[in-house]
Amino acid sequence: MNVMYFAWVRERIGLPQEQVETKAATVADLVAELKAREPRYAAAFADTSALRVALDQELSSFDAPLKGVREVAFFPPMTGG
Amino acid sequence: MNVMYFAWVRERIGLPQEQVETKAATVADLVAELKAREPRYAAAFADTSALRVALDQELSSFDAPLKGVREVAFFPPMTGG
Amino acid sequence: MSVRVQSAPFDVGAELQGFAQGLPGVGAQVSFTGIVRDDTGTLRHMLIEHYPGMTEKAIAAIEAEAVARWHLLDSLVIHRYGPLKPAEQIMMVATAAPHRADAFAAAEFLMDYLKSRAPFWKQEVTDQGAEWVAARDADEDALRRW
Amino acid sequence: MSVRVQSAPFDVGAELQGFAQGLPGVGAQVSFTGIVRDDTGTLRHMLIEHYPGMTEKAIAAIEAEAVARWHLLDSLVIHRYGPLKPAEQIMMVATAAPHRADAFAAAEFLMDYLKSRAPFWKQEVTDQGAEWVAARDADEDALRRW
Repeated sequence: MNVMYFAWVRERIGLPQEQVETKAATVADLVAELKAREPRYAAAFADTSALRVALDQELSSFDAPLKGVREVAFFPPMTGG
Repeated sequence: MNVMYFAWVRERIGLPQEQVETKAATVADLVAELKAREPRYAAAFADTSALRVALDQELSSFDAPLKGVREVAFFPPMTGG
Repeated sequence: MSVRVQSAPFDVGAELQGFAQGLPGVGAQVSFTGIVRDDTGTLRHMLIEHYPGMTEKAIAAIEAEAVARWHLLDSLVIHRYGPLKPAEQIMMVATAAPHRADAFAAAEFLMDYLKSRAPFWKQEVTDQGAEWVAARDADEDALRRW
Repeated sequence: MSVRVQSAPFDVGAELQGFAQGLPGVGAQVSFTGIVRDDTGTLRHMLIEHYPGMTEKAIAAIEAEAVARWHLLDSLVIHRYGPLKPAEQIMMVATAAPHRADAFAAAEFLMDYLKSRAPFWKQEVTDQGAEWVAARDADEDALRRW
């Protein structure tokens, strides 16, 4: 699964994207796995209420299932316009 | 006093403007004088609720006094924009 | 703030290019352009009559009211008169403000007031003859929200 | 309906000239342009990051929603990314409709949704360093009115 990071999430983790092998059932499970990896992930995901997630380029939620999903993206609330 | 007519008021009266000598105290008094002149005025002013009046180029009302006014304009509700 | 009442066409792009350019603090520009519609397919032209002298004053007063109500940095109103063909531009309004809410609200306010408080009258000229456009209750109602 | 996401500047005038021209029934065009403000006088540039692929999809979905809600004849969204200097144009929205109320409402709706639902992030780069712009509660609140 391709996992992407944008804005300060990208900066904290230090990567724009990476391939992740996971059996996580939901986004929250994936976040828990990533947080357990290294402090930089723990720092980026410390407060998921400050984050948004997109599954295959559609806004989604942290309790959404990951089954069939190919691309997960984490980012802060959008500030375009 | 210069009296001006616009849109269908102008068409019914048949003049864009004219000089009127009057001692009318209010717009309503002036309208009564004009209506008494000729049927075309009576037709134009038949329903003053369908008309607007401006005194010296400011929207006003039919009960406004005419003292000191140099230009009176009668016209239907505006339809610009 | 500027007002132009003219029979000549205008170029929205050129007007916007020169509008509020380089004014410090501008974050949002809104423009509105009104275009002659031909709903029945029979319109030869729309004839716009106005009251020279009062028109400019009335529009300037409406602009001053908008500036008093919102945080605006500039505004522009151009309104044409005379015969206008279908698809021709009738008028435009532009506003510039630090934030989008002010720019949008002021542009809508200017439009609502121009419709019903600036001395313009429209006449539709078709093959069947000429007819003055009646004022719409909806336009008068639109003023009440401000 | 069209969407463009690009780093290059755009010319609002040229865009509007080609927008909804000759579409039958157009009576009202509204445009919004967002411009980089430098409130503190220290901004070197605003850096706009986006999520290629998702950005276009998200904007197209927002446009489709606007078309479903209002009587729109056309819409256009252009949004830039990369470093933008103060006073540069960030983005524009244009709407065309038979009537002004639809054109205004749809343009404001598009702006409100673009602000909070299209995947763009702004970073302010000053002499003191770089800082991500925080989302404003007011922008999230703005969505509730629709």
